[in-house]
Amino acid sequence: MSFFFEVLIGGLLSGIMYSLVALGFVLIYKASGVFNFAQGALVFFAALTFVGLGELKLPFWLALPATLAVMVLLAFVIERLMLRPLVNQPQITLFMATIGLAFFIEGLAQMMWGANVRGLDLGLQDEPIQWISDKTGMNISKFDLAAAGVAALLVAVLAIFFNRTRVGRALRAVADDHQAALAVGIPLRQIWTIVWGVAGAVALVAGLLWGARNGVQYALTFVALKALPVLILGGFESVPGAIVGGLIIGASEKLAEVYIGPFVGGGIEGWFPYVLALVFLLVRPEGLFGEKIIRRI
Amino acid sequence: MATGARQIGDPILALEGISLSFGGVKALTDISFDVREHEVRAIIGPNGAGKSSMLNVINGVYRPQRGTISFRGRVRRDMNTHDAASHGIARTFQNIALFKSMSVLDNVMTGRNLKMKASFLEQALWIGRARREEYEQREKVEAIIDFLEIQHIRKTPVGRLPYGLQKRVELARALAAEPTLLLLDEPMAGMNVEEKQDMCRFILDVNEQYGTTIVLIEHDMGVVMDISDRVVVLDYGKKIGDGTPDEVRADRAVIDAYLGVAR
Amino acid sequence: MIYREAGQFKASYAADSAIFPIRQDRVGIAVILAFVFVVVPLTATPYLFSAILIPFLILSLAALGLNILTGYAGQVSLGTAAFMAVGAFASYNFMLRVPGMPILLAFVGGGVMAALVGILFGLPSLRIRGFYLAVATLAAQFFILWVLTKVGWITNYSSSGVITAQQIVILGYRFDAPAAKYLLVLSIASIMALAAKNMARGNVGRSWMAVRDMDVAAEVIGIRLMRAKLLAFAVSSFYCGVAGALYAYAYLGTVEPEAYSLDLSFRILFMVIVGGVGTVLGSFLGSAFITLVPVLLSVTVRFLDASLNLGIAESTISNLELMVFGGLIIFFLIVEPHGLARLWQIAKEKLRLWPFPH
Amino acid sequence: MPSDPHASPALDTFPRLLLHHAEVRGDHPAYREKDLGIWQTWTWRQVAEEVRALACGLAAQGFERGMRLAIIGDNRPRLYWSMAAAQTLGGIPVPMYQDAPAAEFVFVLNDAEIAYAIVEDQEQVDKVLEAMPSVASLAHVYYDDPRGLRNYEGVTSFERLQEIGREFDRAHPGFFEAEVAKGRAEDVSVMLYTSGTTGKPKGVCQAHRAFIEAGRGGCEFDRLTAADRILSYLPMAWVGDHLFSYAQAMYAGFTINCPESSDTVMTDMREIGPTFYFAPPRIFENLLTQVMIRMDDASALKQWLFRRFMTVAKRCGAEIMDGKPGVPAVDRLLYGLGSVLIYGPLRNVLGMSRIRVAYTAGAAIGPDLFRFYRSIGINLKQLYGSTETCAYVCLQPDGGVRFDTVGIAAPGVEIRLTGNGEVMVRGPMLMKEYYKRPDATAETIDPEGYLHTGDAGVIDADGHLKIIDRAKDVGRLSGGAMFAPNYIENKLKFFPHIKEAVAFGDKRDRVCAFINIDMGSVGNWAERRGIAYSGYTDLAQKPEVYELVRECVETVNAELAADASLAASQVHRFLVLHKELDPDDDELTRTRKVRRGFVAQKYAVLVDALYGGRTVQHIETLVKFEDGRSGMVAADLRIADAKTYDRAAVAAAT
Repeated sequence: MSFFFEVLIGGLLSGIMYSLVALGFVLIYKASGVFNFAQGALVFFAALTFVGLGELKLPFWLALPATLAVMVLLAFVIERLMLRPLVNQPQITLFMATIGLAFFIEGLAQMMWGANVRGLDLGLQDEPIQWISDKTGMNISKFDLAAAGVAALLVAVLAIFFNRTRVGRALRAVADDHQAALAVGIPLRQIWTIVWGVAGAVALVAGLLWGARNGVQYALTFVALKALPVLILGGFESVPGAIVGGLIIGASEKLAEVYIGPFVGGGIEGWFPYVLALVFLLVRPEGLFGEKIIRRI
Repeated sequence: MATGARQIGDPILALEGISLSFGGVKALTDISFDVREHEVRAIIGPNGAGKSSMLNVINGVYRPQRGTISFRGRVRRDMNTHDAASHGIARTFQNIALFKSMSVLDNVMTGRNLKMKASFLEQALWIGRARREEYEQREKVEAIIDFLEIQHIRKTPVGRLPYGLQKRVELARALAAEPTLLLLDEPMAGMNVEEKQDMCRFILDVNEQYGTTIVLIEHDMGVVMDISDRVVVLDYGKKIGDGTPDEVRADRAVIDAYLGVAR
Repeated sequence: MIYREAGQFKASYAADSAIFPIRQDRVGIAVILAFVFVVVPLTATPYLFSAILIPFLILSLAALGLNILTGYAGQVSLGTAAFMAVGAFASYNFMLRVPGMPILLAFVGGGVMAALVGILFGLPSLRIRGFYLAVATLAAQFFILWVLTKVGWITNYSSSGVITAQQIVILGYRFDAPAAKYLLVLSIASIMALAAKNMARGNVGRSWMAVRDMDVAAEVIGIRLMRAKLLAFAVSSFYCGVAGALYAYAYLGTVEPEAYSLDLSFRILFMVIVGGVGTVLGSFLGSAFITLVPVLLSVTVRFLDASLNLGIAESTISNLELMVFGGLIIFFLIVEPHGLARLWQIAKEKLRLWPFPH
Repeated sequence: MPSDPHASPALDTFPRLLLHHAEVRGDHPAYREKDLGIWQTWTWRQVAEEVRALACGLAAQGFERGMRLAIIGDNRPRLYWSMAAAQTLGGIPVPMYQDAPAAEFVFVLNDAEIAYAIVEDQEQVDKVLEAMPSVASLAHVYYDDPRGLRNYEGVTSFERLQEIGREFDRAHPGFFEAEVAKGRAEDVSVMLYTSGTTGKPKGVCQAHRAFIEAGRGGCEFDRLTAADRILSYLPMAWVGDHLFSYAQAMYAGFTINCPESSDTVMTDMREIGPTFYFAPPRIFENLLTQVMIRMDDASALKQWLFRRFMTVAKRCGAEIMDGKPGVPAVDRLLYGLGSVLIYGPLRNVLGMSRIRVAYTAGAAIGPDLFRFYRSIGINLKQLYGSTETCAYVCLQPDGGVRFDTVGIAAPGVEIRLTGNGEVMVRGPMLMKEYYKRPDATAETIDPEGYLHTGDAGVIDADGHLKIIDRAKDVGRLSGGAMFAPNYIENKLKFFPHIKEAVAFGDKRDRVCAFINIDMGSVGNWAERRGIAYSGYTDLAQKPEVYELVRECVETVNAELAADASLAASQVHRFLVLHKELDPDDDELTRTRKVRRGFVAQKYAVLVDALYGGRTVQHIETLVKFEDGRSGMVAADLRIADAKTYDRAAVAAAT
């Protein structure tokens, strides 16, 4: 029984990290209606840059803001060179553009820092926490717990950013109705830059955590694919959806891997989340937190 | 316009105690009325009176929570759009629902999709039945294009057409299905005087040439009084009047609820 | 300018709804066909065949498949490659397990299998739309590849999961010369393109476009959404399946499921977008663009590298290519979001009205 | 070739021609009509069948030899067939102008004692029914297009009429053939009403022979064959359409194409691409204007190409088409290039790619206009004729085309000029008579069988007829030389700067003229050179404007000087009027023809000033404004002299 909980908790913890990535998607989709497929690339880019700067003997407390700056700069460039010319294009077009962007960023990242796999040490060991295992016999990884903590923290920060700050409110307004937002004089383009910047920051954090766990490598870009089922589950526009969705996906994925995997030859975590999300959607098309849509004509 | 020829027959459509609500919002409450064969039946009422919802119930876009719909003798709890179409109910929409990227011709052709039986394989190979059907249906469609005098825009994508013409194309698409019952949702909204006159002429021609039964929603009282045989008046989802234009015009409740405030 | 339409009147609906109603177009297409069927086979080099022409044609076919689904029926899919894989492995097994199976029939069989799977994964489209559907199709991508790798029977228990496509033999003739393969692929592609065009101009095509443009209205005039959408998935997947089979038999030769990765799906989606959504021509133009650009890129980069001996590292070059490719896509979407086909369409209009402005 | 009609003498009526074509080219398309989105086609055999059914139907309904059948509507195959059907029965089709109001129908219907009418659609039916009460004879009305006529009483559909016919045909085998056999070349084949600018319209009776001869002459003259196609869009009641779309088609067996509707003519023209085309000058003018407007918003490159190659075309286009020698190789090369880049495409967008022969007539056509079409390779020619002559008197031969003549006498036509220059013609194409108007007939056709056209003209050295004026307007200078005001005025009006002109000279020693400048074009001209002006009166009196006008006048003088009979009527003095001539002031007719007499006495002061040799003259005039108010316009008009040429000099120069 305790094993079950161990798996479950492990799942939930990594689920939070999915949420983290998913959050990046949601931010951008809410504010600019863009399904940003480059989010994974951003994670990769952020992590790589951070490590790269570290290799240049930059101390952690300097490398972090530096990378953040780079991410914001990137966001600015993207808004200027990609989003602005593509404004009012159909969503599918913007989606395609972000795929192109993903290629570009991946190329850029490896160009700047090289493609070889690097480790990233945040001073957290991926080892069970002694006293928990003593008490319950469950192995809960320090790292996972810490990571979850960080993620939770970030989510909290974002929540505040959204609800308390002026920018945040403006952002919500934009998300609700572009035209109206424009009408009341909210500078759409700045908002986009900011959002992409924030998404970049989120990507950075996600990048650090994932990087520290699996090493900083091209594979990080696939983290995005992990986040997609979370999105369909939670909805493209819902922050809580992203979080809860992440937890559900994380947990169920681990459980499935452990309890179903062996019978079908393993490796099912690649598709299981999707199928799960899909089945869920068939039952409830409006997603976790979306309300029922009445299609008026 | 001599409409003397057509014989108004027995009811082909009867609605009994229809009630419809979205979530908590009541759109229609216990509405009953009938439509007789070959007649032009108007539904009027202030905005938000539930007129469009009424049409959507009749051809199955919405499913009412209570009430029955009997069409050509068969009584149903509710319609479904496909049955409606295949039993000869066609309609136009308040804000034009054409296929924007397709040409006028193709739009009208879609109106005859139910008449085409060829499988997609036959169509892929463009053999036998597929080809034959395509040409037979094209001829029928051309007749309608002729009828509504839109030959000159036959191959134009509807997206590029002015509003008035789009309305006409939508009517053409509905007619292409050779409906027995035609539902028109504000066919003259936003038209100038000439366009309105044309549209009136077309509606009456349809009703007369093809004997099509017509239910229309219209705001322009003048038009309604001119072309309709009987009028239903809705207000806040309730029926407050029903009868010939003159009767309705005289009806106190109607005047208060609608004519009074609207004009 | 080259067009002289005066006097080309239509006396029958057949003539009026022909695929190429204008004589000049008929002439043009005839010339092109003559060129690709006669001149190219006689002149092109083996490298050109097997490295460029054959993949280009095969991917055009796949793009055409996706275009039917996305362009005509308006359903976005990211699982194209998976359906190709189904086609490939199904054909392989037909050849493997049905004695005396004619290869063309095996291809068709592969297509049909893909179609069935396509319908299965098309079911969600009845409930969900837009990006939700797009992401949902990723399920197909991952699940199918997973099945292909996990179920040994499919790969005939080859330890590496790699299969070797059987020889292409039709009526005793072995298609192993590149030129021969090219002609085979070309013929299949042409025929299927024609079929696609026929569907597009027929009732099926109109129903698809109707569903795409305004599904409620489509339903109201009696088009069955489910029928239309699932048919679109089926036909689309059939095209992809056949393309996938050819990809294995006429291009790669030895295949593992990974050959049909998400990357391939995206490349094909690019082809559709860059080429022009909802056009048969676009599928081919897009495919040409996406297949040629990387080749040209690496050629030019390497050329520059060599001529100016900059001594660029191999990795750098590939990264550079990646960047330029990505950049090009974005640039393209900015300058002509409607794709290459639209460019041609505009040019044609101008030529028809010349000297008057368009 | 055996299928050549005039090989066998029997083909002397239209029904016989029809049956002949049905026999020798049964599957050749005879009629096309854009309907239901495509060009519906009828072969000659089918047409023969249709006509047969229709004729029998009419017979069954009591239509007899000599009766007249009214035909009203746009150009529709069935209406053309109705003519043939009537002719088969020895009846007389009377095509009427479809756009006339019911009131005007009444006169013709009564005058021709119409009992049977075949009309196009509801619109025409309504008008006919409206006219019916006041037309005692009218009893049977048939319609082609049933739209909206379902509940009409007492009118019959074309289909029904043909059904009746087929039954009748079965019941009376051989009837049709017998009727065709009864026809004689002298029988009246059609009655066309003259538009009647003066007095009531007169019904012109034309025999089969007349139109067949005219048709044959035209076809041979321009080598028209069954392979040709024509777009029939001009009123069926107009003699020209009857010649081109009926007589010539029936003779040569070529294809008639009827547009979908009057407002799709241009597109239909483009689709059909006729090889043989007729249009009045104003249509060619409108087309040219459209071309210019469209070219204005074309890209710079295209505009440059257009200008560049149009100058080339002006220089040598017409010559190359006429196969004249002496065009430099360079020009030929440029022209070749031009026809790929500009002329060809232009002909294509105009729907004129395949035109072998295009005719215009009915009004004077400007030289620039005329030259434009010929220079881009469209063989545009002029002809001369009238209802009384089957629109068949003069034709311009290929290679011998000049904008200021109407060509040479057509095959079988004799032309003679009276003392005062009136054109008289004789030939097989002359009308038989004006219906029920022996008096008018006698006035028009003299005992020698010459028809007095009422036009004044001159025949130049190489036998080309030049129509200069209505005979009644032609006067004489006191010197005795002929004075043709319209001719001079038209020449002046061809200049874009000149809107109206009034020439004086009858019984005077020399010619002087009033000029109205064209506010539009002169206004632009003035703005381009920064000449400020307050209004018409002001602009009109600017010295620069006078210079501008003087140039025009002198060019005209030069042209006049070149012509023996007209050299004397060069314009010696002119003035630019201070106000525009206006129908509201009765100075012009509603059709914008100058009322010379009225103007002369209204502005007597000015006329005297012109001949009195004064250089300036004050004048005050009462004018009506748009809003009906009236006011005074006063001005001191300058009077200018224009250089005149003596003939020898010009002759030497040219």
